[in-house]
Amino acid sequence: MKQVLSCSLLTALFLMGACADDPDTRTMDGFCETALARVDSFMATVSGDGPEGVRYGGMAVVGAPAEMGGMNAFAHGDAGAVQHQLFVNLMTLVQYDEKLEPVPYLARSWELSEDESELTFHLRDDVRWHDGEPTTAHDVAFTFLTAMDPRTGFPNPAFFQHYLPGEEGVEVVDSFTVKFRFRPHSEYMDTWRAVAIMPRHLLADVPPEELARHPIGEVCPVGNGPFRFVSRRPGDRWLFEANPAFPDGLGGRPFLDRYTYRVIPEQTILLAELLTGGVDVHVAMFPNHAARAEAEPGLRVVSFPYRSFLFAGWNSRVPKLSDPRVRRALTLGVNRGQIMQGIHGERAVVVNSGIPPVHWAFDPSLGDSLPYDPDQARSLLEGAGWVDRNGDGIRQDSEGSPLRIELILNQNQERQEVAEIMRVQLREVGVDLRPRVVEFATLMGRITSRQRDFEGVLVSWEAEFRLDERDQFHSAAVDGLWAFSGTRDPILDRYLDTLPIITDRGEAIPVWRAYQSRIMEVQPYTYLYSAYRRNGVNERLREVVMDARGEWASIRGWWIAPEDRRTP
Amino acid sequence: MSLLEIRNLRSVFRTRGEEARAVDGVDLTMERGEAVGLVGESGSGKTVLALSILGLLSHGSGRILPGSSIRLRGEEMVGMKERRLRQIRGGAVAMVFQEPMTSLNPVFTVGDQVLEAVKAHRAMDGREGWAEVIRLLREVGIPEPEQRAGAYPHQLSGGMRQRAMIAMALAGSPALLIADEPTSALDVTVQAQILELLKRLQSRFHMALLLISHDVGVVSRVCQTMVVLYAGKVVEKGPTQDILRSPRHPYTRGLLGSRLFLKDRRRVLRPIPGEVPEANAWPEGCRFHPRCSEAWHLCGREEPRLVAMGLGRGAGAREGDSRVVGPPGGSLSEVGPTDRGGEGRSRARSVRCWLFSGDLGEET
Amino acid sequence: MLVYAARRVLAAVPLLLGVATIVFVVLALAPGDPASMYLRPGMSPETLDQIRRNMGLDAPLHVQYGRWLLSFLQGDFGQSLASGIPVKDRILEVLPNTLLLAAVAILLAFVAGIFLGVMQAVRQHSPLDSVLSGTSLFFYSMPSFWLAIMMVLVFSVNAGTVWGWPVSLPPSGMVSDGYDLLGPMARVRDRLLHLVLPALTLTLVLTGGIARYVRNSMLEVIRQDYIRTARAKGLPEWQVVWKHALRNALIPVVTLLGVYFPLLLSGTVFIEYVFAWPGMGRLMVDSILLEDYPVVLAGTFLFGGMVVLGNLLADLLYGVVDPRIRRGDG
Amino acid sequence: MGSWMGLALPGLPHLHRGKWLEGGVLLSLWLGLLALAVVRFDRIVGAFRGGLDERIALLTLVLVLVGVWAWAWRSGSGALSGQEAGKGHVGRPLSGGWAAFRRNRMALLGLGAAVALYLAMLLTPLLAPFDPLSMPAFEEGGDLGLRLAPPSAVHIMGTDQYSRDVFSRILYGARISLIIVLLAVGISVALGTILGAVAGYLGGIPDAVIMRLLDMFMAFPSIVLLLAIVALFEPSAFLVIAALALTQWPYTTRIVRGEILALKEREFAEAARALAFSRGRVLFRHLLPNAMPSVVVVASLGIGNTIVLEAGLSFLGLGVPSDIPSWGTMVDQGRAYLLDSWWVVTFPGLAIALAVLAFNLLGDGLRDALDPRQGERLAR
Repeated sequence: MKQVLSCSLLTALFLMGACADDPDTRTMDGFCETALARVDSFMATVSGDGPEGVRYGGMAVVGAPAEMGGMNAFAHGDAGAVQHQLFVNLMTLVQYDEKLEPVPYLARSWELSEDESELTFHLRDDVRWHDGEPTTAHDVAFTFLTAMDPRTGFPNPAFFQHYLPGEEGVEVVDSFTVKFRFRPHSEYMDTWRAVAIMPRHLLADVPPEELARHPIGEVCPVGNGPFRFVSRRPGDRWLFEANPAFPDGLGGRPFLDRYTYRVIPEQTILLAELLTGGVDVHVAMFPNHAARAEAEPGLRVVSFPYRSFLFAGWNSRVPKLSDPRVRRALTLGVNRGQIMQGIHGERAVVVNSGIPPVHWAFDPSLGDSLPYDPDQARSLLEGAGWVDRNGDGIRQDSEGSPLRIELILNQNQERQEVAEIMRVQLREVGVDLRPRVVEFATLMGRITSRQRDFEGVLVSWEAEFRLDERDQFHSAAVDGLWAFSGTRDPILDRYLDTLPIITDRGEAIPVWRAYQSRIMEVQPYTYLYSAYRRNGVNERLREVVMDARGEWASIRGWWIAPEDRRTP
Repeated sequence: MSLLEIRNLRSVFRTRGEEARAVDGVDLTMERGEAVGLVGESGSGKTVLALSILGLLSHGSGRILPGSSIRLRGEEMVGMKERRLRQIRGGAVAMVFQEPMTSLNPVFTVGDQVLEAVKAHRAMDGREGWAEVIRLLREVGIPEPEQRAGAYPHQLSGGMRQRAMIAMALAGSPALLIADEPTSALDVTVQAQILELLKRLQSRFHMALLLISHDVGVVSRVCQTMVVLYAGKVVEKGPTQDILRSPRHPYTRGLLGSRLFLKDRRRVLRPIPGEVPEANAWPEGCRFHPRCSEAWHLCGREEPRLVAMGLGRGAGAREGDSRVVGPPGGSLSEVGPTDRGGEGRSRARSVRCWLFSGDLGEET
Repeated sequence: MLVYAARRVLAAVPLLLGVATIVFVVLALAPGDPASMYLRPGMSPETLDQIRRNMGLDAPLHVQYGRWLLSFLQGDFGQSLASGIPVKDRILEVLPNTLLLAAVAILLAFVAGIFLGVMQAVRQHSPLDSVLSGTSLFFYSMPSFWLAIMMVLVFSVNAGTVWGWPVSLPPSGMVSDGYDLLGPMARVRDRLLHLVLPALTLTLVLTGGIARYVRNSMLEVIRQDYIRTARAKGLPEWQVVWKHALRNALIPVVTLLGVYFPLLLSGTVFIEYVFAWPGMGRLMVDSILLEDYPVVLAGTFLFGGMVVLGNLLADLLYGVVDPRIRRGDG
Repeated sequence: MGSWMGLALPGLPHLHRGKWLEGGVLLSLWLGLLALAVVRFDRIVGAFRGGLDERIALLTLVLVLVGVWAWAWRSGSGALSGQEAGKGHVGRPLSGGWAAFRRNRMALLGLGAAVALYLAMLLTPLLAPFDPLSMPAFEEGGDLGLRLAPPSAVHIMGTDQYSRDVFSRILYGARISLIIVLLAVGISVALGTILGAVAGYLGGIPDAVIMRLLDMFMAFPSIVLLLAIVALFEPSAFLVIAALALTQWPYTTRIVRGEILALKEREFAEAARALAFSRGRVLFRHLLPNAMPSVVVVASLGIGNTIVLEAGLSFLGLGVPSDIPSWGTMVDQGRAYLLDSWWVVTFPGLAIALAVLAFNLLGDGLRDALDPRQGERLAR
């Protein structure tokens, strides 16, 4: 009897689980119920006869070690979520091509006024939200106004730094024309490559304070991009399907029938999934895992230089780190090239400033003045008064307190390895570096809070294409969230004030170079390297192009030959 | 052919990593329908002897040493296949244990447990089997057996439980029923009822009964023959009445002397000093000598042997009922016992203590 | 009986609230900030404050606690800070997954543990006993995350290429991609395949403990008089062991079931992490790391409730397996 | 003749006499340590000037050698009778179980492994062939090819991604793992015993309060509480130890309380009370010592559990921050290399499993020997 009971209980549980896999998230909320019902009915009207061709069909799975935020451009600013907003579920006015030049997307064309203070976009008129509503200039204006509204808590306000506030900044000329007004500044198009347009007809009535946690972000996104949202299990997977109503002018519906984003937190298991064919793309691989994947027939590693870089930021408010000689010695005492080589092989570039190698202002020759030079590091430290007075191998100041620097970092394989090696190498020049792993939220809290309760921090930073390091290094921003280095340097201030408004690249390049030299003198950070992104890709998934724009930039063109398709 | 013939039974069990001879060379013969009482203090090897007969010793941590022989109706049970042994257990030989509470499985109903015994030995379907269970329970005097069969052991009184145990033992219609201290855990009034029941059943089914008890009184009520066991050896055996009247071995006398007699207040209670030694540390020589008030120097060195005391009343002596042996080191003639076997005694009575064989021939 | 059960459950409510309060305090004292997950470059402190306000984190702690308690008592678990999804939906979505994994593992572990424990007890001190207890204790001693990764290596990555086995088990997740397109039988098969590795790992870890427990319990029982009685009846040995002895030996094991099940829910944390199994353990860990306190508190309450229910269930089962303490018999 | 051999090679006479186990253990210990002393002679010399670590190792080496020799001499030269006489000695609650414990082969194995682990911990500076911190590949003029070297005669367990010697790191890591665990278990057992004793002995309101507290802790899955504490506050040795102790005490408390409740009713407790001893004295002098067997069992089983818990914390990156990582941290940091360099993570993982196994065997053996009834093992 007991056995029978437990058996049937188990069966019931099993079946319950088996049936519960249909997208049931949609019953959560009144908004979602109606929104998704409308999406379904609209999709039913357009999905009759899809385009013919061998490329159409199949499913692809991308596996990633971390969950992404949602499809709400007003709230979710992490790299994974942003890429899905830009390339998968939502649309931006423009996109970048391989050369990182803007090309039309939602906007057919655009023009800048003579005085470089008015930007007018002409939108396509054939883009529809997934529930059938057309995407218009009102949506664009709504997105702009909402993002500008401080109550929204828009994560990237820097994009609109130079725009005129509120209604002054935007004008809906007609349903498909919208005009923005701003102070002249460089890289103005980058904003419209980076900010996805949100649907006004669904969100206009939502108070800005509530937008960030609105179900449209994570429960039932309604976008206008090439893939429509189908279902999601937080922490596990997102499921998208091809949007049959995607404008033919932009290539029509994407080739893949559906696309799944899976979260597999344990990297070894994620690699195992790639090796056994469970996922087609493994984003953000460990360097050594990439080697393993490359050796595997049927797999390849797509690798490209990216705009992120790794650095150790020094808190110059701390007395022992206030001396630029000490900070410089910390950089000279670390064999950055060798660390990079050890971890990434050839797939990384040593950097000396916050300009990533993919940026047009990047100058590789600048780094020559900061080679690995332990002897110079030693003499710099001695010059700054740090001498090993008790023979224990660690330098002390005149009062005998040792040169011990705590370097905080969060739990991340690569950063932990870098910190370990830095510790050993700096020990050779007499610095007692103490790496300390803390939880990410704690780390953020410590470096952004007013107390700046830290000495050094090892983080990696993802730069936007439109570089503006004001909030990191300008003295006016020294109390801001990101001025954790506490840099105050009048020369840097001048560059930081000038650079964003030089609109001509040719004019800007020498200024950027001067700026970088100054950074290398001030040494607010020890910049380490910018590693390539590495993504394992199953070769059955074709035309996967990945570059500095991101892993998903070419997702509309991914296709799988019929014979390679996975039969579930 | 006797029902049960035990020859030179030596059984050991492991305790603290060493083997202890709990039963050390016992001979015992039982006839059909005969009631034999096995008496001795706790630790003297009574229960091991009983378990040896059932072949259950190996399931604990013991074994029967080679050279031993237990024949049931002429069939050798030592070294018998487990399958055949199982047929005998609960079939030809059944056993009732001391503690009716712990000897019944607490999680099954009484009826179920009796039914198991029935089914183990008789091909019956469920309905027949259950009817048999009810019949057996009624047979052992359980009132309202239909209801009681569905009760769990803890819902019954001690007496009822022991009756249920007896019913279980009867299930296989045994030729030999071994009752190991069946009444020790019961109230005095209930004791008497159970003994009466055993006696009645024995005569009714013409079963042989091996009644094991530390209480000479219990044995004397039921059994014609009595065997006294001490430290794994038989020290005295013979007709119950004879032994009660004139115990030969000092140990037997001790046992008798330590009984309480409520009627006879003049008698002084004389307990045996000390207790039975551990089975892995038997004393040298006579195993009783450290506690024996009559011991002399030889006792610590030489082991006495069983000697037939030519006691005869009536006819029908049998071979092998007792064995006539002499002292190991001494000379037979000196000590005196002589073999009178075959001269026609009714029942041989044997005494183990050779020191007292001087009394040989004394009429009782 | 129902009244008895209801009373015990009700009595547990203040206890669970107490536990949740402790957790609230721990989370509140922690230095991190749930809003920091929204931190982006270029963000001003004002924006961060606004996000914090939008999340309701600007109120003083006791107000936050009061708000939470009030809505909690009304049966509203609130919204997840991290995703804005109602906590109830979030938990209901993952709870069945954990229950499935735990139930399968427990069932397998008890079957295997009981079998091994009995074998060991019957052959106490034999080489078989030593080998079985050594092996099961070895698995029991292994860190589950390590075992889990090893299992994936053996049965998934290397299954086809190195060992040449016909089946390579899926290393993670609950279902394959495109599961919803499968027929009903294929669905069951797919789920079963995905269940094998996590359930097996958990089973391996659990079995040793259970086997040990059963062994000790059996050794205790097998010395009992009624076992001798059963043998004396002439019952075959398997019946003596597997019916008479085991039934009694299982009585204390039932308590173990009550203790194990709730503990298992947390024991699955590592298994769920490694196998990317969307369950309660992972939800709790993720939420703790994000300081998503509505989820953590509700999860805590639920876990605590499971412990109470588990113990209650064990008590009730105790009555079922042991007639001596059935209610009404005193 | 036998004693001659015994002078030079302790244990040989035992082997000669057929006492394989004792002789084998003594002989291999002796030879192993002598070999160590020869191979690491330079370090022994250096140890005189070295730090505390090296001196402790040297002292341990000498003490163990002398101990082995003395033991062999004593048991080899006819002192056996004295040993036999000691066997019947009972009375103290803990000594009674030794005879039973000795017969349990698995438990002896566990004890042996635990002792070996402890010795290895003390002897680490002599045993470890390399500096656990040095990264030859990344030092000035280093060769990156030294990273992830497979096991060889030089690096018997290979090197890790930093080119450090895995074997040496396991030896040094043992100390971190075990010190944390032993401290945590020590604290939790002490706390648990006191609370359990107070609850069981006083009853009434203290009992109710302690038991409600205990219920609360038991109702909360320890791993989650542990995660919450360690993840949200910055991990430090103190925090990890405190958190481990905090989540483990209820098990001890529950068992001790039960023991005390039972012991309280026994005659000797009545007698002590009748003699009008103070309550504290009755509790601590008369009751608690009798509850110690259970405490010892709980503690040794708790060590196993706690090692696994600590490893789990480290696996999630929440372990004790330290130059020398604990085993769990080694598994955590090495697991990225599992697929191409299995040795980096397999050996620390095995070390955890074997150490836990040793303590579990020991605990089981102790339980069998001291108290066969009690036997609850809890899941992690």
